[in-house]
Amino acid sequence: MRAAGAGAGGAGARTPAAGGSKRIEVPIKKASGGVEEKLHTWPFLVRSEFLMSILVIIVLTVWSLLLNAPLEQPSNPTRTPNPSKAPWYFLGLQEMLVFFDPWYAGVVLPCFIIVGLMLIPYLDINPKGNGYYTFRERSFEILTFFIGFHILWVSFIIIGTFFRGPGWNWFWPGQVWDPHLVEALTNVDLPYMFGLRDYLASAIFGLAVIGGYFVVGYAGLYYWIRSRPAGDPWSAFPGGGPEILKKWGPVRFGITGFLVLAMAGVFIKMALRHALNIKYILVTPWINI
Amino acid sequence: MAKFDWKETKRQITDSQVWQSIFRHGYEDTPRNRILMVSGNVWLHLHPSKVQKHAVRMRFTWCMGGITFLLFLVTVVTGVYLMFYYRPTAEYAYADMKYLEFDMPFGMLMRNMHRWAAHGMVIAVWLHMFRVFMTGSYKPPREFNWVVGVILLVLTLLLSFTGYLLPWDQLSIWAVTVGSNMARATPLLGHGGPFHEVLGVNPVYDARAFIFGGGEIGPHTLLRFYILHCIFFPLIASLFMAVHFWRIRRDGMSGPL
Amino acid sequence: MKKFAVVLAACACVTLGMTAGAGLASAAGGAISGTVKYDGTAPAPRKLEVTKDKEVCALHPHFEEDLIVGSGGGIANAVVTAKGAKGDLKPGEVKFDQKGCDYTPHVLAFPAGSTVDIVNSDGILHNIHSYSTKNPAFNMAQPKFKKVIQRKVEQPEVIKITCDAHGWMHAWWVATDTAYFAVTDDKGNYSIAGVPPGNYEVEVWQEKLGTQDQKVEVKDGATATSNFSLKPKS
Amino acid sequence: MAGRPGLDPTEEGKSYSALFVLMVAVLLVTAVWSIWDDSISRRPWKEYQVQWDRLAYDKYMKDAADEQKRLDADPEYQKVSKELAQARIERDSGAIAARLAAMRGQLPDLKNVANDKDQLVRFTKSYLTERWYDYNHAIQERQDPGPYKREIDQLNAELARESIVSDKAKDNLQAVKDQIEALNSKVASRTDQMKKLTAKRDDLLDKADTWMIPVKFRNTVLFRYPKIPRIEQTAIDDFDRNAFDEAIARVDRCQSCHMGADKKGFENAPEPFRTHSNFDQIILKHPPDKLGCTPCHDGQGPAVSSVRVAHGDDPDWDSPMLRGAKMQSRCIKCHIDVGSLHDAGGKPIAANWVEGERIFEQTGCAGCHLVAGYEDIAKIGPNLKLAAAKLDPSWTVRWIADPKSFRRYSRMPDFAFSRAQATALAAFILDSSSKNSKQWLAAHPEVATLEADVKNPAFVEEGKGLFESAGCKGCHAIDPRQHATPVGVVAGFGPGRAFTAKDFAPNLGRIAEKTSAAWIYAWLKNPHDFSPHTAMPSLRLSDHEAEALTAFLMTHGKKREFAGVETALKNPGQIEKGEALVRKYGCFGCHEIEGMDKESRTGVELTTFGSKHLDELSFGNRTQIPETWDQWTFHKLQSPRLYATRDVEQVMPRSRFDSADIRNLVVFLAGLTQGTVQERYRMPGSEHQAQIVAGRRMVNYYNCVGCHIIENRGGYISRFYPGDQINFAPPVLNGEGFKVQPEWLFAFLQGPTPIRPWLKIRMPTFHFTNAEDDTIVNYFTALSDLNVPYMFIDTNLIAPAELAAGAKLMTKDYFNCFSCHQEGDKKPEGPPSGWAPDMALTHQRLNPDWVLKWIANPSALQPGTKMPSYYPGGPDDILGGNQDKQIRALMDYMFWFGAHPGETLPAQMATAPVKSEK
Repeated sequence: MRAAGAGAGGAGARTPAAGGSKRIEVPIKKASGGVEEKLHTWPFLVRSEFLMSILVIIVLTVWSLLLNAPLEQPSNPTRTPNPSKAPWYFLGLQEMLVFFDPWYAGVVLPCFIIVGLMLIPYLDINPKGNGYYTFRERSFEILTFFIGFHILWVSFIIIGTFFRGPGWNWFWPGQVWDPHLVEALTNVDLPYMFGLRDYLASAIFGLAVIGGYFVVGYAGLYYWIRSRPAGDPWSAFPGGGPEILKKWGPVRFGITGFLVLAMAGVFIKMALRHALNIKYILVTPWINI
Repeated sequence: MAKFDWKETKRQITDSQVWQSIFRHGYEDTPRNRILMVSGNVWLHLHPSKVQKHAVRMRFTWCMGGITFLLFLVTVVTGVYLMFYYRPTAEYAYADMKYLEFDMPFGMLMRNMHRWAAHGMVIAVWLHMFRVFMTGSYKPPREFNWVVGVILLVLTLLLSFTGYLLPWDQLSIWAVTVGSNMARATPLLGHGGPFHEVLGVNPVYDARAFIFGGGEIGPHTLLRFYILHCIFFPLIASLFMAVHFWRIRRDGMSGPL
Repeated sequence: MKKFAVVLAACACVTLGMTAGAGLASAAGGAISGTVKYDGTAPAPRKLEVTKDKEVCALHPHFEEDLIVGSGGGIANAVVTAKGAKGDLKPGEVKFDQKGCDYTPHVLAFPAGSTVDIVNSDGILHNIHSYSTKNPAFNMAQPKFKKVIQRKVEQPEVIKITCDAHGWMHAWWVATDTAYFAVTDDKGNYSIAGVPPGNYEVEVWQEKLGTQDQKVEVKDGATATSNFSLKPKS
Repeated sequence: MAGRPGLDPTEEGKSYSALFVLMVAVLLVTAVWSIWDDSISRRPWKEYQVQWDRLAYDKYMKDAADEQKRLDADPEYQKVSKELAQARIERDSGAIAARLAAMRGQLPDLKNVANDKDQLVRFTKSYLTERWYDYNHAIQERQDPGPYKREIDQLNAELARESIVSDKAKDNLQAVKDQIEALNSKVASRTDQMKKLTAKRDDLLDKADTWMIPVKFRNTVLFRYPKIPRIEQTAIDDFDRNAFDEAIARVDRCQSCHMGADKKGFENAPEPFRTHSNFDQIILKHPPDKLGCTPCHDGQGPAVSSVRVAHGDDPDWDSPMLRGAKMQSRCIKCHIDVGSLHDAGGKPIAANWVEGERIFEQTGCAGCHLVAGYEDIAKIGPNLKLAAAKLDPSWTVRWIADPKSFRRYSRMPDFAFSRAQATALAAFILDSSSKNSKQWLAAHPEVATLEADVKNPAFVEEGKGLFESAGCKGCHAIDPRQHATPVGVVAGFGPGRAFTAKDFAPNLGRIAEKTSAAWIYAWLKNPHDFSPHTAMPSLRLSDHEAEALTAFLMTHGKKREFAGVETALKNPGQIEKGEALVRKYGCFGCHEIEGMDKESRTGVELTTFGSKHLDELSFGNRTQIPETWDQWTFHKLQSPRLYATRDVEQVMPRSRFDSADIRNLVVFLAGLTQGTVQERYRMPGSEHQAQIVAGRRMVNYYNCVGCHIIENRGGYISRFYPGDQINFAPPVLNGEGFKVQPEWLFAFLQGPTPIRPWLKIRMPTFHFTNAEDDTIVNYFTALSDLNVPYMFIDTNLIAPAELAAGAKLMTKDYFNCFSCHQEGDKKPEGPPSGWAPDMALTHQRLNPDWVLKWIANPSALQPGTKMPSYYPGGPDDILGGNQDKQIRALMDYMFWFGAHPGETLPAQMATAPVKSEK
């Protein structure tokens, strides 16, 4: 139990290797006496697994003895409870409904999430950090994942479970869930804010804003990566920004950029809603964003 | 009276034909036997016979993949138990839940374990994914196993979601209604989504109706979800799990090489 | 052990007490006597009009009998009972007559369980209408051909009796829950004999003036006196 | 191990044994805990059943001991037990015992021989069957059956031989058995007798054994153990329908703990073991093994995990157990006629519900709130289509602004209108009715002498007499502090209780302030002419009487005008405003208003109000009110606009109900729930029940109970007839359906004819339609549960001897009937307080069956009546002293002389057979 994890910690022990070798050699403390690094699965792995299984079963049983699974009134499609909540693991998506229309929050965004998750191994060409814990060598990936997973997914589930009451209104813990709570509705659309009143102009304006966001975003990402200096100790690529971009290629860059910008868009939309009461940016007769 | 000889008695027992027919040979702790133990056992051979040292460390693996699988097995076992007493029709479903709770031996415990294990499985999958990301274990050559893992994540959520409806109480149908209402807004395919006119979908013939098995949530949905929950998704998930485990066995635990 | 002794002692006491009680009951006992007087000026008796069957009923004048005050101020037809006096009720048969369209006696007292022989001496149709609540109420025709009706009164109660055929006729039956009672005579005197010694509440009941209580102690062989003075109800 | 090649010494050295042992120990504890949890914590009913077993055992054992005591004192038991003992001694001693022993010794051998012989016979028969099969088979297979036939013959011969032997063996055995039985017969017969005597005790002991099961060894009980607990449940198939309109079963397990509910004899046991109250009415008629418990009690039927959950006091269960009077709200689910449900003591079972329903109907709730089943209730307020012809304009404004200050007990609720709103409303009402009013006034020219007569004190005095005696006081009070017929509970005066029950009909204490003499006169003469749907009947007043009554009424109240009212009421703006207010507040719910006949109700539909969820009930800003359905409803009825907020306006008026009224209303409203009970679980709704419900509603609407006692309710006017005067009060109508002939009742209601002409009070004419009249007649016959209410006696078929006997019985020497009863026009002697109706009316008015019962025992039909019962046995010298025949003769004679007025008894009538037909 005590032996230091092979990859964990020990930042000083690790230096970026020179050259473009595919696998990065990390010095591992070898046991003396030429003993093999591998252990027999039986009994070493199996016994931990077995102990863990017992522990999990105990915890689960005790938990089940103490807390009953909920069973409410018989189903009645004519009597809508307030609030009606999706299963807790989908509450992040339900929270998105505050900021986006259902087609985006409930369909497009989940698709982005699933596809984006699947694409991670193909977009992440950083050769370092395979098989050990490191933040330094993968700061960008980890930060992105952190924002996406912890903030957008987990914290929104917590919000949806504990802070959202009747009418999907915000309630602090301890506050009574009053089904009659009224909140002032003062949201406006972005084009309207800029004085645009007819549909076509609004649509063009909205498209322009969104298009502009992507253009600026891509450009910013591009120049930010490019500006990475050569020999940056945080980067696995000694050539710096230009090398990263070259290895990455335009397709990976394009997809990554889109996904990152889409994720950032969620934050921007939330900020706009909370700070400026903006409802939609793009307003068309068919879709609103 | 002869003195009782414990060792002699033990020998007599282990030498008896009955004992030998069951255990065949004694266990001798040799490296060969250790490997045989793993490769010769239908359950254990999911593991490689030897693993890297760090793969045994809880601090590295968090044990989350194993816990997910364990919880899956728990839901399977308790789920089968519940299936004995549960009838997926609107007339009986809710009443059967009540009987399960109040009447069946260990019914309430089994239901609780099933439900909490299901919730725990969702959390365990997420933590597993988080751990895998943090150790960069999706990197080559394990890219595809990550993709399989994402599919398993989606299947886990679907398993849980379809099971959510089965108690047939207010919580069930409204959670499922809210969850499925998203499908109504699917562009092109949902009758509430953008451009639905293009394909001419309507409330009884669109993406949500496909999920519900009809225009509204109702008894038909219950049966549909029951079959998805008990047969379809577990089968699919098992297939992907097999692939997932097999890849781990072949590729080994990730780790610095 | 100590506890057991206490219980034993208690039992012994109870047993002794019971024997003592039985002894008292079997003695000859004392008597209660006295007078019931009217406190106020006696009203003149109201004459009743005979509207029916005059050939029988109007043979003598009828007066209201709800308050008859004798010369000395004594009230007739008041019932005095020694409440709570234990002893055999000795129910028997009592006679209650309808004669000349009057009830005799006007107040009939008897121990509960007695049988009343209702006699029709008039030879015309009367009906006996009882306004009882504890005993079954009855309203029976008593035609000429039936001279006697028997009616058992099981429960102690004060019962009003009327004749619906002759509206002026009314009387009272007092079924007592004790064997020790008396009805005052014309002068308001009464006497109850053979009362077991002890402390009693003596109650007087009069149909118009209500009830009054007095405490009295009865000693073996002696006569206790209990005089009442009833005021008109305001 | 450390030295082994290829093994990691650090890893090899670690041992997880301690951890492993610990884990396994915890797992074991958890497993034991699970079992404990499942079999004990979650199944508290087991403990209750064990308690019950002891309780029931003790009770039955005690009962058995009591029974044994009774038996010990029973001389017959003593006799039989003595004889039994004697018989046993005789049997078990001397020569008889020796003989018995000898014969019993023979028995085994005889049995064996008989069995052996019998076995031979059976085997042979079996072979025979086989051979017969072979024989048939051979024929069917077209082979030669000959050999089989031969074998069959052979076997038959064998069988005959063996049968003789076997029968003989059996006979031998039976002979010995018979002898034993004969010797034993005395004991056996006494034992049988004994069993009959001790049947009750043995039954009690058996019952005791079912709860505490004895473990016996040679007839001695070693110990007893409680019956193994088991869930006692009733599944009621297809009782409910779920939200998808599918029939679902209901499962009740209440009796798993309430073990004694369906067993008599546990009336004093502690809960949950007590016998159900009202056992005969409720448990015997609603067997819990068929209907369960929750159909009446609510609660969570299938739950047995804890008392709280089983009683449904669980946020996740919608129907918590009903407590107290609210339980009455479930009767209506299966019974049409809840009002007639009584317990064994004659006490109404659902009194609160019934009263709540009546308040709901009679205070006009249904005018604004739609409730299925109560849609057709007539509007309770006066017709305002002719308002201008009746009302004083100033009064109208004052009235609308504050009805209660004019009439303390008015049924008109308080809308809290401002003076300005009241003016606008009055303007609209007077304006909308002005056209009709002009027409009506033109058709009713004022009586010329009226004005002068009204001021005539003699007329006033006469009117007063009429008002007192004609029956006005059955419905109307004139003392402003009195009720005539109350609607709701009369709570009396006191702080905060000033306005409680409502008057059914307006208090007339200030009538002259409201309207004119001309209108009163026209109204008294013919109320229906002014308002076709009014409940006010016509008293058939002569012009003179009507004038006198008008004069009397005009002394009550004084006109009070205030300036400018006329112009304000003519203002078109006001009229328009008034119309809007009428629509908003739904005045047309109770009043007929010109041009508003088709408006729909303004209130919320209440058909399923009882199943409303808390989240459907807004408490507004009332945080101090506990959040329950009961509390919300109670306070809503007490102060209807309590929950209004800035955004939620509430228009419901305040009726100032007494809290007792509100509680009754709450019980009624609680019964308005979703979902109906399947037909097969409902009390079959007979025609009678529907007739009773319809009739009762009509009787309430026309306030028949103001004067008459019907179904033991009403007769409010009788308090004006104290003591001896009670004979002058209107008759009690309990049992009227059995008493009178329906044709007579029908005709009487159409046009009443006097039965007791000496009474001053008169039965008014209600102008019933034939249908309404039928409803009432059917109501009375249904209440008396008569199926064929038509009856007829052919008086020509009565035997003369019988008539003569009847006539004789009526004479002075016997029952002297005419001492009280009117005989044609001849009045009886004495004052009218002792008079009784004319017997000549009997033949067309009364039911002969009723007359028979009435003569025999009048008090049974009408407690407190002055009519004496027939003298038991009757006179010996008439009709052989047979009471039934005498009563029949009295009845027949009564019918005869009614049908043959003025005839004397024919001296020589042909001796016809006694025959009377119904």
